[in-house]
Amino acid sequence: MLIEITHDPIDPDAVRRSVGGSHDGAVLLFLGTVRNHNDGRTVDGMEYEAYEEMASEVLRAIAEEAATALGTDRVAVVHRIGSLAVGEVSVAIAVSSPHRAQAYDASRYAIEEIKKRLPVWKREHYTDGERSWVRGQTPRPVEEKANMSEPPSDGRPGSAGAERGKGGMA
Amino acid sequence: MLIEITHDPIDPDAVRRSVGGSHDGAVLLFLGTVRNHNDGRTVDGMEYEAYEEMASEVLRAIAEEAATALGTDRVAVVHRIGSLAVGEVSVAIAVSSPHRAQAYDASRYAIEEIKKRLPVWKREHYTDGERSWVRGQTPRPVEEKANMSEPPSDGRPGSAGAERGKGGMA
Amino acid sequence: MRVQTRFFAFYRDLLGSTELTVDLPDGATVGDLVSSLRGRGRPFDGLPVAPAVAVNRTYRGLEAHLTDGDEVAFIPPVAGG
Amino acid sequence: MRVQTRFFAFYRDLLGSTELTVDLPDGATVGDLVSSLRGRGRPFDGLPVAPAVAVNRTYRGLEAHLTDGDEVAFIPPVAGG
Repeated sequence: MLIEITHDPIDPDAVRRSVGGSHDGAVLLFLGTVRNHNDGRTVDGMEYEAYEEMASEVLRAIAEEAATALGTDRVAVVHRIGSLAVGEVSVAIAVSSPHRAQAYDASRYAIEEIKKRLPVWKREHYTDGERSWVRGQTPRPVEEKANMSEPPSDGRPGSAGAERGKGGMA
Repeated sequence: MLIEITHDPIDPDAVRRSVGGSHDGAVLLFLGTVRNHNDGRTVDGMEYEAYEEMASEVLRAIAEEAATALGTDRVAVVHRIGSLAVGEVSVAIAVSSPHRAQAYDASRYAIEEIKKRLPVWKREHYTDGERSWVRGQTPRPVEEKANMSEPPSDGRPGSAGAERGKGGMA
Repeated sequence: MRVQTRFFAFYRDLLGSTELTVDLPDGATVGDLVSSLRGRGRPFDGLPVAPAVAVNRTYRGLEAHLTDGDEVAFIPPVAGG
Repeated sequence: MRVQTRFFAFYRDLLGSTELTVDLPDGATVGDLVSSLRGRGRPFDGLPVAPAVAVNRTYRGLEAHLTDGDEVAFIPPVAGG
């Protein structure tokens, strides 16, 4: 599994090509990209920061949970940090599986968990020179370890009392 | 919108790059690929056939309905016909939108409708030399034209009395 | 009137042909066309009683009326993707 | 005992520092650490009463007990993706 927190630009095609294979009938690639607008303001860039040592571990845990939902080990999750321009890719998630339903579920699971749990923050740069931290979700400790074996169910870390993000990426 | 029934190999990266842009925070690429197995039999290729004149029109209708669900015109749908080897891409669907929920919904909508309505058939080639048509779904006429304006709702063509496909692509 | 029928995939294999011109009484429906074909006996009686049909590239029910020159395609269960 | 705290993003901006070594009585919890920091007054009282915290890179609640040498990270609401 390709799992990475990187300072370098993401190559979406390479991430996609890291999954797939002759057993699989469905490949799904999700890209999160920096938008030029948020909450009615014009954005000209985004600065991503991570608690890197922890983010690597959390990203691996998310990928492994997604693989369980997927039923295959064909999962790739790469998150970029640093300064990104509008249009650049901040996160790429690729999965493949024999059937498409599992691919859609696992892909969606991975991006939702990233937004709930990954210790990453981002600051928008507006065209007027101002900057502000994008409001996010408050991660919560896993209440019961038993939940770990049921990725797609409720009760995930961060699912209780999560704040709605005001915006940022899609 | 890139909408195509093609006899040539599909370039997934080109399909993906045909969507996206600075307004969008989410890009989703779905690929259907030929699996090496189905119902316990080993498959070494797939032969796709279309009612081409009609398939082009239906594919355009599906793309336009997906665009309505998506809220943007960044939709690409390409379906290949002819003889495909295991691992080759039979269908590519790319969408992009400001927010990810719409991208996942529109992508899924497009592939489900393709499987319900697109006049395309496929014949599996097994390693023992046998061939057989993959069982599919029986498309139905649109009962009420009013349904056309509500792509993600029920009552879509083919949703009533559809036969479960026994296999084939994911 | 005269309509042009087309057969794909499994139906083409069944009938051994891709197209057939069929004469029908004025006012005939898709259902009448299906009955007329099935009435020819083998191999046409291998067509379903209620197949999916597209008239001029739009899916239509058995009750749809046909017009001279229509293209009527017999659509086996589809399996794209 | 002594723990190493780390502050990210908005919390780092608030405190003007990324790390701080804090001495605590044995048996102290995450909650005790938060109270101790907030008790220092400005700017520390700008930290939430119940912030998200990771101990040695795992999210833990305020009731979790700390051990000498622990790395305790204060995690503002996350916004990856």
